[in-house]
Amino acid sequence: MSGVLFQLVQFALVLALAPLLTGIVRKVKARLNGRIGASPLQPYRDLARLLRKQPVAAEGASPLFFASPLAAFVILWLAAGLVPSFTTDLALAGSADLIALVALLAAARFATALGGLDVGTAFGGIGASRDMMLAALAEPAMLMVIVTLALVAGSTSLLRIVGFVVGGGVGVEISMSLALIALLMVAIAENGRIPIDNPATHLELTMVHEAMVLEYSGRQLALIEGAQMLKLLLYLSLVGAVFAPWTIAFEDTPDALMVGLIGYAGKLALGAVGLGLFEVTIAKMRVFRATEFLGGALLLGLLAAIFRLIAETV
Amino acid sequence: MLALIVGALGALLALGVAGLAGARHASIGRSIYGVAATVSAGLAVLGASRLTSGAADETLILPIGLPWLGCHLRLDALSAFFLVVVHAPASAIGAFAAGYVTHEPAQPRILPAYPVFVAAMTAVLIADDAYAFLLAWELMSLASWVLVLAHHEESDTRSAAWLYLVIATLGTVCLMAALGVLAGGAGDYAFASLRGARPAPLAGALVALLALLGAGSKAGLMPLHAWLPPAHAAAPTPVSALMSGVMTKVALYGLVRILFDLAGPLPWGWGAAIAMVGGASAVLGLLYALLQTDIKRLLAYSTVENIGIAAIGIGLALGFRASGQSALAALALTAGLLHALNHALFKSLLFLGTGALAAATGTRDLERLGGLIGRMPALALAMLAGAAAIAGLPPFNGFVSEWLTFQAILASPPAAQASLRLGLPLLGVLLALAAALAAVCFVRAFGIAFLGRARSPQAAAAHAPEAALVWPPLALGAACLLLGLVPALGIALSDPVLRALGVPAFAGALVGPAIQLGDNGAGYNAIGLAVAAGLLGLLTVVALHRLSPLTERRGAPWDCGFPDADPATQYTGSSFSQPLRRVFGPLFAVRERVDMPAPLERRAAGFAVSLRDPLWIALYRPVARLVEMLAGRLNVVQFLTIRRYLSLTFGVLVLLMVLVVIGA
Amino acid sequence: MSALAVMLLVPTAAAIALALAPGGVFAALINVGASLATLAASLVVLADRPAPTELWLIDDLNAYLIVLTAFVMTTTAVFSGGYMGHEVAAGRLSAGALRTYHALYQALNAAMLLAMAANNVGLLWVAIEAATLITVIMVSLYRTREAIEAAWKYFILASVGIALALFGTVLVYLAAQPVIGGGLEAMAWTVLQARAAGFSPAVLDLAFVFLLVGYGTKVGLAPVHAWLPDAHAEGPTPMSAVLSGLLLNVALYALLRFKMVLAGSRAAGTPGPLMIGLGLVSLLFAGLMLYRRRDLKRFFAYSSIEHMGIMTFAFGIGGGLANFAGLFHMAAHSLAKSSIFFAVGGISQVKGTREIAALSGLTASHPALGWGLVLAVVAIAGAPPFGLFTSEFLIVSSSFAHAPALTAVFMLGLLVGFAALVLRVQHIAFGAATPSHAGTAHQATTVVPLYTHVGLVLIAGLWLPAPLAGWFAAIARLLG
Amino acid sequence: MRPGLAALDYDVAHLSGALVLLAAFGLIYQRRLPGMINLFALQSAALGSAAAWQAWVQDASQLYVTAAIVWSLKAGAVPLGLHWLIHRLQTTRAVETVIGIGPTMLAAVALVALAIVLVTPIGADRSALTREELALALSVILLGLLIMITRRHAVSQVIGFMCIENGVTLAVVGVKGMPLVVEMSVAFSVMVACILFGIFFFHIRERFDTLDLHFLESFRGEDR
Repeated sequence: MSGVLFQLVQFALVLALAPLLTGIVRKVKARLNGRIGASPLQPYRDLARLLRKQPVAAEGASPLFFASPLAAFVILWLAAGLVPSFTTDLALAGSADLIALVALLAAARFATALGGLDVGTAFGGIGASRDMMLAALAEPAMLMVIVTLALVAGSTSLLRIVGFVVGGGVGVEISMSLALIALLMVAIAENGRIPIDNPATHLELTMVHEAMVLEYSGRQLALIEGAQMLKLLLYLSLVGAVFAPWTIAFEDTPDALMVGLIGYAGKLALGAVGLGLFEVTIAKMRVFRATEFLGGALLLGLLAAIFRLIAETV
Repeated sequence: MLALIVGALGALLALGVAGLAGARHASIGRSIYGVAATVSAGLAVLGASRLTSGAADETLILPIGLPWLGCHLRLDALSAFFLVVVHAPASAIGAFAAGYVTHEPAQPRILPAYPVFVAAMTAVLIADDAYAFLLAWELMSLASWVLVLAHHEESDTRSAAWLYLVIATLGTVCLMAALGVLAGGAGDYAFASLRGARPAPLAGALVALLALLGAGSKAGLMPLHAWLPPAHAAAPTPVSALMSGVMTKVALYGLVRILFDLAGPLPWGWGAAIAMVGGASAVLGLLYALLQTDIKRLLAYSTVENIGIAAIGIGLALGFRASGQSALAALALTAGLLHALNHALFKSLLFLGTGALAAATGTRDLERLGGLIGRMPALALAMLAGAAAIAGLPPFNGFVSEWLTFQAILASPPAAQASLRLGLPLLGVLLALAAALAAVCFVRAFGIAFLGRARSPQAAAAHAPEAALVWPPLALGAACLLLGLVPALGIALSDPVLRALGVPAFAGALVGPAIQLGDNGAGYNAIGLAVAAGLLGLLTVVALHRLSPLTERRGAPWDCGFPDADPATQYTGSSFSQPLRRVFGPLFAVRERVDMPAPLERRAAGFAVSLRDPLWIALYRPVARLVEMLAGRLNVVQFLTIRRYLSLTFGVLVLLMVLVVIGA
Repeated sequence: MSALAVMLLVPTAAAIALALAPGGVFAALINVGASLATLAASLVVLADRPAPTELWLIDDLNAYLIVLTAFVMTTTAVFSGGYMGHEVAAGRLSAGALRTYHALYQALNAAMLLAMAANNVGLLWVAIEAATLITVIMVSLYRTREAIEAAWKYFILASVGIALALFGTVLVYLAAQPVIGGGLEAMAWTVLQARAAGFSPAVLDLAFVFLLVGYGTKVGLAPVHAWLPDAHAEGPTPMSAVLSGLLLNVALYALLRFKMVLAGSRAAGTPGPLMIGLGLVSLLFAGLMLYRRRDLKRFFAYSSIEHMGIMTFAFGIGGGLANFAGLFHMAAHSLAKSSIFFAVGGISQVKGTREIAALSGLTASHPALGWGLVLAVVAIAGAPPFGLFTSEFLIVSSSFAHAPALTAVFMLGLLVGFAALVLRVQHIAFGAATPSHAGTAHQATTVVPLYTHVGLVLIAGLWLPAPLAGWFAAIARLLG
Repeated sequence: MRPGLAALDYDVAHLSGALVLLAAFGLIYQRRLPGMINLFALQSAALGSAAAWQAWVQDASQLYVTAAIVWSLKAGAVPLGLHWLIHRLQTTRAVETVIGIGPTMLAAVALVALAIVLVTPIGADRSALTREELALALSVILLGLLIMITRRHAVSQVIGFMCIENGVTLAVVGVKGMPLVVEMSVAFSVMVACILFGIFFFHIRERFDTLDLHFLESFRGEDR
């Protein structure tokens, strides 16, 4: 029963924290750029504003145009809720493993891309095509990371992996570190951060995700923004859960849960700062360089898996 | 039960004869297809009930075929499973064909062969001796050859049909040899006695190779896939659906039957090899699919991909069984079998949908379609389901089998052979790449065809196809969703097969409708996720209703402030795949030609992309050229003088005498 | 008067009658009638076989071949009735030539039956020689430059072959004479087979070389096949049907008899490899030659060479299954190939040409002929459910077990030929229809025999009468 | 067999057989048609005498028939006919050979050697006579074939062909007690052969005024 309760709490938690996370990243970047920057709470205000505005849709926009943001938002919300954040006692934890998680992300992307194509503008097409291309390269890299983890923990179930890592199953290991780097690269690509894409740009042919959602406004745009924020949160908590799971609560004692919550918040904050730091230090690269970036990620993932196998064989 | 199936075969053949007679009137044609569909539905139900009831194997010997052998028939779990795989889609296809009669002028050439084709595929499944098996197998090729030739006026059709039949016969001959090795030249071709045969290692390897060539050529595994795209594109829609969705599964049946059932234990290496071939087919198939603009060709290449995925499962199962890990073998084989079933469903769906679409718009060319979702929402819904299923997205059935395949790959490192282990990450990459590219491919296919704005007058003027063409795809889509939500259904069908093949039942426990891999806790609970998603969705909708009451306003697309009314400014299919074409360009011989008029030159600039299957250039063209060259060289023998012919006689005589001298 | 005598005398008498009687409408009818009578007699012979005498022998091997010959001769007579009539009507042939044709047709019938019913190597040789000379005249029937040359080529090459075969025959007698002690005894199949064990293997080996080259020329094995394509192409089409369907079989039958004798001797090793070699060469060579052919009849003549290669390979491989398959293939091929020539005859008359390039879309313009051709070619290509699939299945599956390399080559040859056949038949039967020649020929006399043969081959593929299978099996054992 | 004549009959048989072979060599050597025809007549005569001798030795009456046939037809009628033919057709008298006489001779010698090698393993149960005769016959057959493929002139090819048949007949004569069937068939075939040749020469003549085959063969089945 507690599982259901914690599950609901987690759903609420991720939804509540996602905008804040984005806000913090922006704030960090602003400060590093020497600007004051907007308050970390700005994303909440933006979302509220978008919700209040009257949405405008192109003529000839099909029902799918309106359905796809909703679908993407819901799927990402669900996915974000599946990753153990502060406790492992989650009702749905058993019903989705890493592969299912990747599939959920793919489904969300599928929906968004179709939405981008729906109105039939050049920008929508550009965005959809490029986004799918990047995903086509990011997903294998992601799966390679999963392969490595599965080899280490003997399972693709997040709970198992978390338990295994906490149980000290792995020391500092080259394959794990390679996997971490690969996962971070994938996260950057998937979230359309610099150097792959610039979430802040508009009217640049280099933009990918923004081009895809150009036609959206009002509540649909709010859903999309929200989905983006959830995705970022998802990846950060995934990294946290897999590579730094020590704070996660394994039994339902209040203090354990407290530790879990605080640890989770700390991990997210750390991740946000790190991301901001990373983004300001490097420059955006051309779209077709991105394939090399992701190819690198894939290679790292493959190396990680092979190192792992060699470690087992010898 | 077996007698019923034989009766059904008779009925189908009778339908073929009726087709000869009544090809003229649409009504007769409709009823023939209707009956065929009904028979198929019956057979599907029959197979399912056999699997669930767990009845004993039935055998039957008909007094035809080889005089000393008779025609052995047998219905075991494997046959029953593939009976479902074949006839569940076939019934929908038959129903579609009935509605399609008015759109297909070539009925006189299709009607007689169609039921024969279905009958032949069924016969392959229940044949229990090498002769009957191969007779049915080649008859299947022959019937489909006639069907492919339905639109025989186009020369492309003829060359496609020729290539198809030649490759198919190559396969048949290979299977002849493979089964011959097992039968050992003793003349007892009954599968029962083939099972007993334990071929020597070398002979076993030969059997495996020949079986892979024979079944692989029919299934469309690389590099013997060349016939698939042209044949599917040339054939009438119901036929391409049958060939791509169903016949390729019969080929997989042949592979499983020979490698798992008839041939004795094979070294694990063969399993690994098959898996690798499968992985290569999966990725390359999709890369080619991505570049096609003819939807049928696109679907054909994606068939190559899916067969590849199924082959990965089967190959892994073979390897595991060889290295004595029966639990893993069960997992992998389940994955392979389920993927065969799933692909049969959604590939038939997609082909039928394409047929309906083509019937409504008069074209299958992506670049001439667009914006159809508004005009044919029901069809769009079905195709969306099909696209999601084939892209391996939850909650559809495609994901289930791909998930299982992944689990099989990930679970394998306990496998004894180090080399197999080190190959596995590569296999994983291939499968992952295939899954990701599938998403791209079908976002493109669906998005370009159904979304956006109409790219041609036909598409703009298109009206929804009649209901008879829409509900079969919808039904198949429902089936895909059902199997996706309740994987237990599919596994319940495949489990008896495992037991029949001496592999232990599926290792993973089935917690209600969900899969839970017992040993390593990985699990997939589609229902649970669906319910959760539903609740969250409801919550979101309600919240939105509260927070943003305003109804949306319609306006011109913003398009970054420069809206352009011309649909030509949209992304096209080729532009959509351009990035990947850039990335993977070397893998397929792509030639992009930009023809830019000089300044002040008054003509339109041009851009042309041409791509050719590099395997064709590497493999098929040399063979063709060799035959041509030899034929040319030998042709002089037709034009010698009598004296030279006599010299030939003289030469042969002397040669033979010398041979006798040497021999003595 | 025994049925056997009737069977041999009826066609002889008919030949004389047809030679003397003025030609005209009745000639064709007499021709069909005589063939029918012969067929009936042959059936009686089959029903109760006469015991072998010094000169005559009816056993499992030749019984079915005799009936097959009589049957195909009958159906071909029906076909030629319509076909030759049209040729004369079209002015391509004189009435006198037609009379010669009918007389020679029955003479050929008699000669072939004689060759197979004879229990004497010499008599067999004489009969085959006679059949050769008869067909030479038939080939030259049209008196065109091409026909004369084809006949000349046929005559020279065949005569040399025949002479070599005669020497082989003499050698066999030489081998038998010391054991059996001269006289007709030493030339009777029955005796030769029974007592072959004592013959000198060296002489038998040498003899078989000459017999293989000699009769092999008549069988049409490459590279001593040269006469065959032109003779088929230039002769009247019914004659091509008989030539491919029956005469080649007769020569092969002679080879089989001698192989049985060798099988009885100690040194039975020699025939196998030689036959395998020539068989494979013929198969591959003919398969490749198919691609460059322009003339429809010559095209199918090469396909006959290919199939003779298949049979020779099968008999060379030996063993119960392969021999069974070879015997079965003889029957199936003669039915299928003659039906193909019926179709070709009909096509060349309705379209007014035999150029493959000029023929297209037949299933659209003449469905009966077109689909008939498609079926017959599918059958000859060895696709199920026709009889030739059965034999090819048996050959491949049985020989691959112990001779993989050779069988791989064999499979390759099959595929090469198959591809060529399908390529051409698609061109002829499908696509846009070419204009038809004015005045289409008598369809019925073409179509009925055509579909009769195809139907028989189809049945053979699905079900084989038990007694026939029994004979095949028995002979297969004797062939070693 | 007559007593006391073993040595003699061997020599005579051998001699006649050798004569036949010698004539065959002569045919290869000879360049002019009339000469070839005469040599052929000589060869046939030798063959006939061989047959007659064997008939007397084995007192096998049917061999006398053979001898008669050979003498009358091959040594008489056919050569005369051929002479008449080349006279009537006014064809070229010289025979153009494909390869030079010398190499042809060498090939012929090699063939004879091959024939002997082939015949030697034949069991000792047979009298030396048959073995020798067989070797000679085989050689004559091979030489006949050689003539056919090294000569371009139709008549010379006909001669080569009949040389082959002479070889066969020589073999038949050598074998003991061969029934009449074969001789009959030989005679029969030779006769028919000649008739047919005649017919053909007519056709050929009325179409292309010469016998030289390579004019005839300009069409070869299919135009390329």
